[in-house]
Amino acid sequence: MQAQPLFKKRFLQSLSEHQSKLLLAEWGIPCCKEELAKTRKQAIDAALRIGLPVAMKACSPTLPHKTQLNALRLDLKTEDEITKAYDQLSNMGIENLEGILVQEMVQGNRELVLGMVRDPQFGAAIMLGLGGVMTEVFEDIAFRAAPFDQTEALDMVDQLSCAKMLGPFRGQESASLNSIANCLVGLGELGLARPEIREIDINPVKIDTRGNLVAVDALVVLEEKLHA
Amino acid sequence: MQAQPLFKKRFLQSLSEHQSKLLLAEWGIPCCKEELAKTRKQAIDAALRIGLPVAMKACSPTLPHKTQLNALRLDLKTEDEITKAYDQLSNMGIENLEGILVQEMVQGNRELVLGMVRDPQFGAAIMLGLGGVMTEVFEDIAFRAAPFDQTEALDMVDQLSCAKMLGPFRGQESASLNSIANCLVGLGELGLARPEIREIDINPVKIDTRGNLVAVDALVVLEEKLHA
Amino acid sequence: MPEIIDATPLQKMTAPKSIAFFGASNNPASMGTTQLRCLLKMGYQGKVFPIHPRETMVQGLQAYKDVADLPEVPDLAVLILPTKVVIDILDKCGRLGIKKAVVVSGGFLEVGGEGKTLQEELKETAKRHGIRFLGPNCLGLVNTHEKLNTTFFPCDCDPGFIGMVSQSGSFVTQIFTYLKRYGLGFSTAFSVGNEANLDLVDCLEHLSRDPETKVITLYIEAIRRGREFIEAARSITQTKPIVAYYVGGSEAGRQAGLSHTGAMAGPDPLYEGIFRQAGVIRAATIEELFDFAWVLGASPLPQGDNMIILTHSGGPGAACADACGREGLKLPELPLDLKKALSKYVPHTGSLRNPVDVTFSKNPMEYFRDMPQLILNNPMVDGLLIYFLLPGFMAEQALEVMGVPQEEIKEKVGEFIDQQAGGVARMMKNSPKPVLGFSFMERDELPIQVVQKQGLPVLPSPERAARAMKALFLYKKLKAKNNFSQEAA
Amino acid sequence: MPEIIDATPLQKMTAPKSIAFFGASNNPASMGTTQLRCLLKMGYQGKVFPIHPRETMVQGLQAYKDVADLPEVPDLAVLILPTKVVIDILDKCGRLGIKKAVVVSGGFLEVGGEGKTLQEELKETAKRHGIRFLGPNCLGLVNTHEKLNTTFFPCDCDPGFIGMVSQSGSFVTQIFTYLKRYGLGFSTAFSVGNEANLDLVDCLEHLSRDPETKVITLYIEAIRRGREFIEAARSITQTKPIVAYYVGGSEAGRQAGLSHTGAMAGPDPLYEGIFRQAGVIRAATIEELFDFAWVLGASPLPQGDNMIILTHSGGPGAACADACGREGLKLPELPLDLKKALSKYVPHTGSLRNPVDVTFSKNPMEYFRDMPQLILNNPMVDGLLIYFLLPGFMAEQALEVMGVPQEEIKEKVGEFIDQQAGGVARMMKNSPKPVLGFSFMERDELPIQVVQKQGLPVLPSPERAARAMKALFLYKKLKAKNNFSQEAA
Repeated sequence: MQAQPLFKKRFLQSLSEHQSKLLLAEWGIPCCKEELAKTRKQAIDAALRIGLPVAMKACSPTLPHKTQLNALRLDLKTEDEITKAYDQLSNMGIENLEGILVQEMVQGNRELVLGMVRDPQFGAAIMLGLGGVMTEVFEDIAFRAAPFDQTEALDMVDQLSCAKMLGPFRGQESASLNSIANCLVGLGELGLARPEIREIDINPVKIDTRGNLVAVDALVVLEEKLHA
Repeated sequence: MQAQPLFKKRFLQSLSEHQSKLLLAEWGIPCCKEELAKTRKQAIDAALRIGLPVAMKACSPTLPHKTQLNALRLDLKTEDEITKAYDQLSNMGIENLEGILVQEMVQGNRELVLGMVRDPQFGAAIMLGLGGVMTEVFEDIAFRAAPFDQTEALDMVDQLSCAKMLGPFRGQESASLNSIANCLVGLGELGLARPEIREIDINPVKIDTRGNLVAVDALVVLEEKLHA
Repeated sequence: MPEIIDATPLQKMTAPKSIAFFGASNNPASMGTTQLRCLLKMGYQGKVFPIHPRETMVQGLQAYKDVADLPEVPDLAVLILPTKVVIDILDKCGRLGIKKAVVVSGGFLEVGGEGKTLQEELKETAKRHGIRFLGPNCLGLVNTHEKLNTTFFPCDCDPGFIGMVSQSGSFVTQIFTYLKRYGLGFSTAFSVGNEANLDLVDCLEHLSRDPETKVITLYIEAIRRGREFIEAARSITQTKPIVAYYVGGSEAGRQAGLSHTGAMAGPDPLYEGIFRQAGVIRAATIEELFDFAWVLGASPLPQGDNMIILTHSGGPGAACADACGREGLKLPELPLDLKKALSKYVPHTGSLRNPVDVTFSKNPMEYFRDMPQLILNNPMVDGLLIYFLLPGFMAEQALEVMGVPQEEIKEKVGEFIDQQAGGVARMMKNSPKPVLGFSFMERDELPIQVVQKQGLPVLPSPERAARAMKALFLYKKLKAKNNFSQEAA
Repeated sequence: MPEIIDATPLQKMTAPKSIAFFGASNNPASMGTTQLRCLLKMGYQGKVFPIHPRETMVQGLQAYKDVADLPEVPDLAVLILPTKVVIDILDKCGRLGIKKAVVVSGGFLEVGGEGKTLQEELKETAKRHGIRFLGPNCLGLVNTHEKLNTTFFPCDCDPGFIGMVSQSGSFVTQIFTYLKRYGLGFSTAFSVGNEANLDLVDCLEHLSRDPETKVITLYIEAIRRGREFIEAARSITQTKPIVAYYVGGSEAGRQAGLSHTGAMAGPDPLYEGIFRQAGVIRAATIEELFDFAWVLGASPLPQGDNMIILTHSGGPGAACADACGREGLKLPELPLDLKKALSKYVPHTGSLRNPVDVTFSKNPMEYFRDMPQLILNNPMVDGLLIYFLLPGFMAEQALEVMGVPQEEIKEKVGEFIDQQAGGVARMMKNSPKPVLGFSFMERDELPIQVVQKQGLPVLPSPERAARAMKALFLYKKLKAKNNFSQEAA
């Protein structure tokens, strides 16, 4: 929760949310529709392309936990609201601001977290868990060491206490377990292929009302500068 | 989840959300600001009195689980949106419609559930638990038999796995444990005083960003007609 | 405190001076015969009057044809008879003036149909004569202090301090050998059967006033008088701990989902809350039921949850520490003064963290007395968990090392062990804080036995010791909560 | 299958024909003396060569001044020596051509500083001579089949089927009496100490090929070769079950919260996942470790999770049912045909639900053989849990009822019990489904002992039986998962 001071002290570096998602998408993680806007107009155009309502966030590699700083606006439905949000987010004095992210609002109230940490004995360890605000409250999580296959990934799902929310749930469709498994396997491959990545957080990964997975926020922390 | 068919089959009766909250408020449960509107204009006036944005819901004693039927609109910010929501909700063909509830949008992402059931051996049994969509997923709940006092009610809070979310949480203030305890004690007294009540659900009770409790939805199920 | 126990209506039942025994004979195939055998075998000191229609002697005792023929009015009647004669016999007992009975016979409410009517008649008969009875469909009771055993299972436990009320006869009987293995025994144990007259709450209240009972255990399938149970238990637990094992929590008991609350109000979470409300410690297994009863009956309560683990073996210490962590007990770093004081006993291969690991102690008294005393005296410490590797052969070895001649070792070893046990006992007496031992050895190893006889519970695994310590702490907490409530009221 | 075990590099260590023993003398205060005593006491059949600088005879064996003086090259060297001479002695062993060693001595990596350098030198010395060694800072190994015991703790277990690799010497030694209580024993158990040369994975691989080892247990504080462990275990568990007890999961191991994932990646959830990935069953306690090992080594696996409980006592049946429920095992209603077939054995006071409760069986063979056979033959049933109330006195009573004269009962009782045990054995042999017994009695009751000797695990409580059955089912599931992965690959 108090990640920022640590972050600065250790001279570690992370990718911005947008950069993180571009990387994750390459490894098969479905991410929400989003565009990085550097002007009001770009923001409005992006919102129209994405479809209203949208969410907007300040995007910076030194801003890993956006909600803490209130650098996030939800459910924006009009040009006015978008313009206002753009101005507010641009003028918060955030360091290394890459721009303002304009994102689709993903419907659905089921949230997972996916992640990676590098363990000294087991290497890239991949995590699946209950996402959203309850992540740390319940710590309902499952780990596996990469590499592993679809079958193993499905067993991670089985291990979760919250697995039952992945069936038909409050009028929403069953989550696609195969997509979850694909994401986990992909994340494992990414972890093995890029040893310079120290940790990955994808939280939340929303399950939309149709049961599809969409990564809504993401953070990639590096050991040192990414040699990409 | 499939409560409605049962409900009809058993010829039980419940209070509408609004009636339920009026009753609960008498017993000290803090409920969200809301008004029952019977015209578009009443809805708009109510929204302005309450403060924008608002939520709107169809209100009927035979509609206990509103989300299932999509009889609920959130985050309405303009007269247009309110009018549109009013029209949609009024024309869903809902039985025994008392009107359209206009409610404040309570900020905060911590949700509890409070409830009452009547046990043949122990009488009015009061429940506290994790609220919101995760209620049935985790069943993180605590029961006590009424009557009990504040101290006992605080022990119910202690019993929950999710108790740690009631401290300072993601930039929000600590929940008022005394208010939670008051609600539980009050609910117990209500259960004892009104044996004609069979079950009570207050879900969610939100903890707003300042740490105050606000009941956002409620359902009172009767054994037979309420002799009020 | 006989005046206290006299005040309970069950005193003549649990400590009868004489018993009318129906249904025993000399036929070994009859259940009644076995039950009378068990009573006599245990060494019951009161008078026993077998009633038998034909026999003149039953198991060496003079038998009577009719209860009306008895030379005196017995305190208690035990009925192990065919269902159809039970009511009539109870009526005769009542007319003679017998006020307490154990109705072992089945065929009443539990079989449904006519049995239901018969049970009502039985209740009515008892009420007419002012008889209080256990059952029907029960095994009666055991009181190790009175050498009273009405069940079919021989009991050779020493007098014990664990009270029991059980809704299954099995846990009153088949557990004797289990308890004996730890040197434990029931003070008084009731099998309540159908609870037609005396129920769980009545027996609970008796045990609360029984001075031999230091802790009460309950085996519960369903509580019938809910509010009365809560009120009685909440009051009793202010002075005497109660541990309950509850197994009725099947999912089948759930209501259909009229509300979310209703959908989740299964009996298990409800009982969980009720127990906590009543100050009752819940055990998850039968083993836990008696582990918890043991320590609650034998140990003072910790004032807080800061525990120290003392060990001379890394693995068992680590296992105990892990279990403490899972139970939410704290294992603080040693305070500096304590660390300093202990350092002279711990070699450099050992550890002065928590667990304190001495790896090897040349002088066992350091480990059994001096170190525990230093630890317990420290104000930061709320309780001690201590590992016992005490096989007899090690004591023999120690004596050999001390130069005791081979031929004297066998006789000296008992003395040596007693000396250690004495050290342990003194160490515990000097502290108001709980000390729990743990070992993979059992009571068949003499050192474990003598330490246990000194009053130190030695649990059979590190994890069970940690959970038992947690039970002590939880009881302390629930008691404080309920006491606070009471004072506020 | 000696050709299989010969293929492992550890064969000469676990079944040596001769041993050079360093550090034993006639002085009872020395650890080495105790260890040699244990070896001889167990009845090791190979040659033992004590090496001692001064003594000519050690514990009745001819001693040698120097390893170079030995009449042959021993298969194994055991070193219980002061740290400073260890490297030199190992070098001498190497020069003689000894290829396996157990280095009991401490003072290496575990003490830090210079010890770290010494350990590197020790490794280097071994490497030079091609020596594989256990330790340093370990207790060595035990093999009940070879009557080999290098530890300081006497082992009198019968030859057993449980393999063990332990990062604490305690669980190789202090557990002997515990295992013996259940009639169990280690096939081969390793105390791995600092793992300077042979580590957990090496020993695991040896046990996987050891034909006497039916199940492998692990006590783990930290796995050093992570990926190798996963790959080895995942392959081994396709044919031989592994149970692990892991206690390293302290919260202190967590990283600071750079990410949510990092904040939650404590060692405990990570190991939890690793075990599942590797097909390893995790035990929550030491008791579970050996309960699970027992049933995994002795029972076939259930094809599904539909269990039947057979009891003649309501309480223990209910406790087992409750525990099954909590473990997620299913207790289906009896299929109608089974209900009908069983009905003749169950009186109206009993129950034909699940648990099946016979309350009382006149003919024990019905309960021990006929009913279980009917249950196991039903295709809907995946496994059976059966309660055993088998005190010897009941057998005596049964004989009395059958009309056996008093004076013959004592001698007939053994025969009677054997007959029952035979029934149980036949019943199990006729079914490929798991049967687990449970009882509050232990092996000191003859009937429990003979049933266990027939190969039926009788767990000491209903809950432990339920958890053990769950372990069988979980192993079946994890094995199927990993097999599926393998085939897909």
